Amino acid sequence: MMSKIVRTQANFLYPLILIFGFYIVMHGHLTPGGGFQGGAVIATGIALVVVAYGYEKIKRWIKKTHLTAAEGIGLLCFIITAFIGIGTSFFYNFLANSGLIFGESIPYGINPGYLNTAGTLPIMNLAVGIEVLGGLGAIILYMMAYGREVSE
Amino acid sequence: MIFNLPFITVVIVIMFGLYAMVFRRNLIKVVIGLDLVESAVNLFLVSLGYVKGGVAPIYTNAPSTDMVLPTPQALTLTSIVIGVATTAMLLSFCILIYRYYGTLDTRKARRLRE
Amino acid sequence: MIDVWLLASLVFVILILLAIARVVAGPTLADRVVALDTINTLMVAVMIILSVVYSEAIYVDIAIVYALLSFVATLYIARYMEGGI
Amino acid sequence: MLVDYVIWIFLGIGLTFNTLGVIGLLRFPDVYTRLHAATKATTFGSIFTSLAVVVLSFWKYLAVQYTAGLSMGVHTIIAIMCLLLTNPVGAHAIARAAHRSGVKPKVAVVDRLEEVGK
Amino acid sequence: MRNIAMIAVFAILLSFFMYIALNPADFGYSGEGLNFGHPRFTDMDDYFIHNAQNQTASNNVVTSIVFDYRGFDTLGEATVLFTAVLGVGLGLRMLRGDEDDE
Amino acid sequence: MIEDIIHVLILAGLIVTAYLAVKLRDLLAAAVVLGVFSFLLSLEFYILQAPDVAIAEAGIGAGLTTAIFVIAVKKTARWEVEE
Repeated sequence: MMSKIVRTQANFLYPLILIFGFYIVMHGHLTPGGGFQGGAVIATGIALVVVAYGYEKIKRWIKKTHLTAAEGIGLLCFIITAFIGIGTSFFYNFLANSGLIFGESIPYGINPGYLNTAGTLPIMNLAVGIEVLGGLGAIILYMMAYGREVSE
Repeated sequence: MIFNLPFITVVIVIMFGLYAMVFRRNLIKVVIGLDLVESAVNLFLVSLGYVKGGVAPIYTNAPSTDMVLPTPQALTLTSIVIGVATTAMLLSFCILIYRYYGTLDTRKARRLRE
Repeated sequence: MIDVWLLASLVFVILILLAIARVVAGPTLADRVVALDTINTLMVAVMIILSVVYSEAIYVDIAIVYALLSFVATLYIARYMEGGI
Repeated sequence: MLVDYVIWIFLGIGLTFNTLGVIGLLRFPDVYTRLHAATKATTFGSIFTSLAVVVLSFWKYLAVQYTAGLSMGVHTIIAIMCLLLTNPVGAHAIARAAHRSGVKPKVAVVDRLEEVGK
Repeated sequence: MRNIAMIAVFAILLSFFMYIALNPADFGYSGEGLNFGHPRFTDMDDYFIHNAQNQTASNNVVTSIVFDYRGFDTLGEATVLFTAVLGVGLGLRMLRGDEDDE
Repeated sequence: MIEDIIHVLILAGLIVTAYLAVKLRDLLAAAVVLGVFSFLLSLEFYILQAPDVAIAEAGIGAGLTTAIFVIAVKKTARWEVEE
């Protein structure tokens, strides 16, 4: 556990990192970013909380099984979203320009960008974001948990 | 003007990484060398797709439509995440070896087993 | 007008190289970490300035990611130096 | 034009303070004085260079109708806020860890933190 | 003896890499070459840049390549990440730590 | 012109930090130098107009890789002993 200043600042900064990571994930088709980057940002937030509070307190709030479950769920969602378009081909973007959710079309050329476009890409971004968040956070927690100094 | 300097940098960094992987006997140093080689390959891929005067391949508020090549960037993106996963796995193996043998030196660890 | 920003970014890159000189020479670990923290701050500034040079508004996101995340490494090393993780 | 002068003044202040901070990082004798110079001066200077970017982007949005200027200015303000939040805490953590790991101040006469710690 | 052999291997590798980096125009291609700033193969990238906005309605071309055109790469990457996390967990669980994981 | 000078300076910094990461005996200092290498690499990606890769390198290389290295050094030995 680090000093009180660091803990207070971690309390304040962790929601900010969460919100910014979600922004990066959901705007992956408009601005630089996407599933990998947003997931890595949120996993670094988990690493911040772990180092500020110490593993002994953190293991009641963030469990490793939840993170690995999030990883599996993200991978499963990704594969299912890829399988829905199997009528044409694997990874077919069936929602683009269809008018449904995320289905608006955009003009050709330079434009300011709209959130409600790009078909299945935001859904896949979300799935991959959940997967990378779970994976990297689980790596940090596993490496903090095991291999401690055991009293022989 | 700037000729081939990024490629030369890639070559030098790869040679440093190979030196660390071959001649150093500490296992964490070997992992550091592997990380250096992987970063150099990423730099090689991205600098291969650079076009002089191009902008990033994103149409949102772009200043022009003369863009750099997007495919190497996409491949590099997957390569980075794979790199951090393999680095974590190798470091966890380092922890295991240290716990079983009491050392990170490759020769000593190999000699202790026999 | 553009030349002013490019010159400013050149000065920043030279300052980053000077901070790397402290990383090379630093006798203890704490000196190297101080130089790392300085390089973080300078990197955020030079990224914001280069977004004006390339006239791309979306590049500022990278600077925000740097400002939010790069001090986590500093915290880890400080925690190591306090003794215990 | 007035905006150009404002931007030049901001850039000049920022570059001056950043240069002073890095010179202090190179020239000072021990960890704590280096930390003092580097963190305070470079944070101040980086805030001023970023303020120059904010002024330029808002001026472009208002005068030239450059539509991306608004988002650029707002994001730059967010970056400044993040810098203000994270930088002092990192400096505090480094100083505390250095003191606990046994790095002594070089020319200090009195060390209050060690007296309290005893 | 072993060191000398290693140094020879390093010298050969370094000269080979440097030959590729310094004199790229002759490397397996007779044309404009592999010069920095003048890439060679641009047909696929031109197709992506010009058609990505119509076909996937996405402004970011890199995202449309990662998740749509070359989705199999991303699938393999996700599998590698999953396997790596599995390896870290299983490997470190072999240590008898003082772990009370319910 | 000035862009090329910036380019050359960043590449020189990359070479220096890579050499230092291989040379240093203190593994924790090597991890710090590897973090600086990652920062410079991200700036290089930025200048080569690849913002997606720059964000990924910033998030992963700057934060997570250094953290993992520090944890691994803590669980093992800090100094690289010769012989």
